Amino acid sequence: MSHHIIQADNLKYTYPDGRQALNGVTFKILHGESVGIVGANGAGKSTLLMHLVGVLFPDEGEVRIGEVPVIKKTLPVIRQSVGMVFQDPDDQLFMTTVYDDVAFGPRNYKLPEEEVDKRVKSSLETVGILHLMDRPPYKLSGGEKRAAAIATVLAMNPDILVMDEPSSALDPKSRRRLITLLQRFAHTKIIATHDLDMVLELCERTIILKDGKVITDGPTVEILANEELMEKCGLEMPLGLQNCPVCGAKKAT
Amino acid sequence: MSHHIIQADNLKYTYPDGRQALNGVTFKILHGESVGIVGANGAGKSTLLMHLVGVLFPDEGEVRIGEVPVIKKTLPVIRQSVGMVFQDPDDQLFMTTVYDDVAFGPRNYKLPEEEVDKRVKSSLETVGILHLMDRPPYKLSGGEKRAAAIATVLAMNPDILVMDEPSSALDPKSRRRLITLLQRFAHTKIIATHDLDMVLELCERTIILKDGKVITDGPTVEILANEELMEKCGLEMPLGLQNCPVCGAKKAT
Amino acid sequence: MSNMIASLYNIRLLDELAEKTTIIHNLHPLVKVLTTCLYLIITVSFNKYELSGLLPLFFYPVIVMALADIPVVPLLKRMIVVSPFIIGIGLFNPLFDHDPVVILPWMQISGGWISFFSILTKGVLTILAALLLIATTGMTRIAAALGMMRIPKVFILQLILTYRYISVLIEEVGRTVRAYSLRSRGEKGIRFSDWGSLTGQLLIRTLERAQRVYYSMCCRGFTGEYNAGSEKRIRTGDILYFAGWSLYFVVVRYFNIPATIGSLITGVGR
Amino acid sequence: MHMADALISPVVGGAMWAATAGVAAYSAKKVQNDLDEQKIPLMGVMGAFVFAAQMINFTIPGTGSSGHLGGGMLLAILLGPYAGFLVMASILVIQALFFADGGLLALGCNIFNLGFYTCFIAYPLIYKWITRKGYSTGRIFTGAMLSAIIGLQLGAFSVVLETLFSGKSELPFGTFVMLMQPIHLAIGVVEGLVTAAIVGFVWKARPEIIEKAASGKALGRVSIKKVLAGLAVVAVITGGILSWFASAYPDGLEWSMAKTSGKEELEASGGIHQILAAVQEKIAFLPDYSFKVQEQETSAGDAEPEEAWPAVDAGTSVSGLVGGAMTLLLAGIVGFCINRVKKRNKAGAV
Ligand SMILES: Nc1ncnc2c1ncn2[C@@H]1O[C@H](COP(=O)(O)OP(=O)(O)OP(=O)(O)O)[C@@H](O)[C@H]1O
Ligand SMILES: Nc1ncnc2c1ncn2[C@@H]1O[C@H](COP(=O)(O)OP(=O)(O)OP(=O)(O)O)[C@@H](O)[C@H]1O
Ligand SMILES: [Mg+2]
Ligand SMILES: [Mg+2]
Repeated sequence: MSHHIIQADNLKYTYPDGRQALNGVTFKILHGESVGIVGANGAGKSTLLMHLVGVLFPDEGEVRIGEVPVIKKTLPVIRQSVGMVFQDPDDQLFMTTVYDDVAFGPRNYKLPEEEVDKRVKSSLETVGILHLMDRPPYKLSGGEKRAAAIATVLAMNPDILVMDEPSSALDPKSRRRLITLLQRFAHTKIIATHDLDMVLELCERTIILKDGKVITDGPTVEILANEELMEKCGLEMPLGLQNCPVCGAKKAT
Repeated sequence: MSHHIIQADNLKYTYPDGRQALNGVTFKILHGESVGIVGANGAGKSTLLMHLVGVLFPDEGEVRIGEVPVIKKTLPVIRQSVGMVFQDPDDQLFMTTVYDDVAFGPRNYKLPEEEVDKRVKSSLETVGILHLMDRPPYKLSGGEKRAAAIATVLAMNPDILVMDEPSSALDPKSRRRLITLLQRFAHTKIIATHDLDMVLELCERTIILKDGKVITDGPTVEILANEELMEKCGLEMPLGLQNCPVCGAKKAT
Repeated sequence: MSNMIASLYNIRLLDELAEKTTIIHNLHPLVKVLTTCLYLIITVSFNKYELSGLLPLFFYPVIVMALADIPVVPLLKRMIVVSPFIIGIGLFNPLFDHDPVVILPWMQISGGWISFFSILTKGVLTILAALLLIATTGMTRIAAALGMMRIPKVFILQLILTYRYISVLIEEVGRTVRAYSLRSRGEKGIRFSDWGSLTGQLLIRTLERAQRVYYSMCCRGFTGEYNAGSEKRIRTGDILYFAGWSLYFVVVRYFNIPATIGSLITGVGR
Repeated sequence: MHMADALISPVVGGAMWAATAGVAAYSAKKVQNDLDEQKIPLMGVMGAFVFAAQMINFTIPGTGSSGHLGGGMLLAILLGPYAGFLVMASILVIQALFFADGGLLALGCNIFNLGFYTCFIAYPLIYKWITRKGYSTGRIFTGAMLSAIIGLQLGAFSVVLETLFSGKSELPFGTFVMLMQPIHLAIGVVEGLVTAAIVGFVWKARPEIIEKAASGKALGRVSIKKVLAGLAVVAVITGGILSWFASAYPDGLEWSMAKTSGKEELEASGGIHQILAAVQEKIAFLPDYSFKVQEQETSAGDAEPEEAWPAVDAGTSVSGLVGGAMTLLLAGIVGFCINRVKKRNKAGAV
């Protein structure tokens, strides 16, 4: 596993209908970092993530994973080292059993079947749903589907995990389980979400997007506690940081 | 407007595939109350709400709105006094413009077109999106869609507002706007959600469901602060109530 | 994948154009539908060897497009996508029809070429007319016009729903195909062995969505009948618009204007 | 295989519109009477699904090309013939409006070609018959396959006939058939495969969906008698309108008559023309109708457009060429001027 650094360099992207979704995004994420990407609806978070996995390509600028630029030709390599978990796990589970779904990626890379089996089982174990192996995905609960979706990505042995709103529609306990799960991974993690409290727990670093631009990029606690900044970006301080009604103390300092 | 009391009496419901989703639910909600319904994924929240508006009918037990039992024959009356906002606004905005969508309900009751127009405009004004009247729903942002969905229900002049996860997929600011909006309504409100912090702000009373049964029913602050109970029901204390890391004080007492 | 996105943008583009408020947009939808129909009938009623007589029909799309502020390029693009079938079939005409036709005293071409160009011209005219109708009217008002034409309401409601959910479902399909392509190795489509389960699961989700839509309709008093709002009145201007074009179309149909002009000119020239 | 406006004559377009409207009105009535209201949103959303699913291409192994769903058969299987036909119709309406696929005049043809044969012939007579003793993967496969192929063959043949009767294309009947049927055999096989794949999957995952759709009371059952009666009605209507139009307005048949009398090179289609010509002689409408004269009318400069129009535009060709160019130029100028005036007005307003 090489030391993957993700670099986005002045990314600009306009949707074919003329909507400019990214307007010069630049950042650099080091190996093993865990970064939260936040911003109001339509800020460009999902668009940005799709550039990292080479689903969309920038009109201007460039994304590099390690030394490899993300372009059409390098996609097979890129997609083995960057795994993306979508917002709606239903979009991601399309085979008839959880096992087949998780095996889908490794099989595409023509791994021998024993290796596939090993990978599938270890990914399912990591997310804690090995027992659901033979179930069809459409019969799982919301939280279970999410875990399965993450397993499908883990089975590709990615070095970087990119997630779009992973905690939406989960009940508080499933959300907690997800957070614990993600905390255990040593992967580089990039998480776009509205769940600022999850960012607070999971990510040491936060990037705020607004209208397709990076507004701030820095330590999570500092950024999320900056009430004025949050307000400006159409956000709100996470509840875990809002003033304590009992002692009145600002929790973040 | 009569004083609507909602009574559920030992509701039991089994889905056609044999899954028992409600297993004896009983409660009584008074006029003007604001009640949060919480519980883990699959606890039966959505199923319960659908019984209140007569989309599903119980196998056993009965729902009464005021003095009227919810049965096939009383549906026209019931649906005029109970309005339901669904989880995914895309399921609720099925016409080609916001105006037509909001007008759909009143037109079904054969109101004269001027009355329809008046109702549509006043509902849109209440939720603050009158200017979006002629837009097709796919052009709205998440928060706007939610507001439009609420307007479709308000146009029916309901006395009771039933909502299924109204805050999901909203960014923090849109969520805040929604909460403010709902706080202004004098309607009886019943809200099923995973967003316990919203329950804490909006509802004085909370009902916890688990496996199709009512586990507790009482004042929100007491229930949501009961860590052991919450844990047992697959939930988690809302962040707004979790211990303050600075003063260590339990916020709720 | 890209054609998916493209078709979605195409729908949205036409939708956006339909939101303008020019004179043409403000006309009564029924009038526009009827004018378009008449135009189409007149256009295709021309004999297959007729070419010059068709040309005055170009005035209709040109004037509507100009008055309604409709950009030409997207419509032309669409035309290029659609025309292969027309060209494909039409090209057989010069192949099979060799009857010589005198164009100029010193020049002859086969009748097949004339009929080919006639088909092509008709193709351009009819495609433009259909696209202009939707671009100046929009689906909602087309549906209202259909209602006035006594089309069954079940059909209209279902048409509206189909139209509405196209965007939702295309986006859903787009996300699924995208997720698929992320874990497969850059093939173009979906492998057939996976196609059934992928599409099947989409179908199941669609059916579930249909159920939720039904529920939310029920909650708003739906009892199987669709009530459209009261329709706009037809005004004098609408009638004049229709009458004016009708008259023009009929004149064009029965008098070959270009030929008349041409003979005048050539006559003068001689 | 969408028919295009440019390739049909008003007679054929009108007749097919009438036939389609008849079937659609009948279906709408059936749907309204027989179905629970729940079916209406289902129909709408299913229409959107087919639209979206048509864009999921799959790779056809070994060929490098790709295929996709058409949807007619799937709709019939899931919704029954009446609702299926209406949904197909609304899909085609949207395609005609937003994508100019086919066009509005040809819409009747297209709905009929793609909806009628699948929903009212292939579905009840083949699919239902094969699955009459219950479902199994094998029966679903055979049923979907055969009915998709046959539905498309009929539809393709219908396209040939419509083109032939419209008389815009010179393609001889035989050649056209030889072109269309094999292509649509391939398309039908693909359609059958994908329909079977989806239905098979749904049947395994949620058998009740498939079984409910099929067992629905008035939903799935189309009696053969009714189908035949319906076909007879359609034939009568079509024939009636066709002959009414033809008598009032001979354009529709003129092509075939011109051929029979004019040249012999298109032997494949000669039979039909002769029959038509014979029929025409019997009915003897427009006895003064004389194609020969018109075909030979070549005296240049002698512009009598009203009389010359059914014939080759040759008599007026020089003037036609000049006048045509003038017309187009004028149209361009008018459009340009309107734009200029509007821009100036806008600028003035600001
Ligand atoms: N397929 C598309 N075509 C055109 N415009 C799009 C498309 N997808 C997104 N956009 C637009 O691009 C902008 C950025 O969208 P994006 O989905 O990246 O936002 P986001 O930050 O992920 O929002 P959310 O929090 O709602 O998920 C928005 O204004 C959106 O309307
Ligand atoms: N249409 C259905 N057919 C069969 N079972 C169903 C159906 N809808 C829900 N169920 C089952 O009924 C139970 C209750 O579901 P319900 O949707 O009411 O839960 P919920 O509390 O709303 O969950 P969530 O928080 O995920 O929305 C679940 O076990 C679910 O799997
Ligand atoms: Mg997003
Ligand atoms: Mg629910």
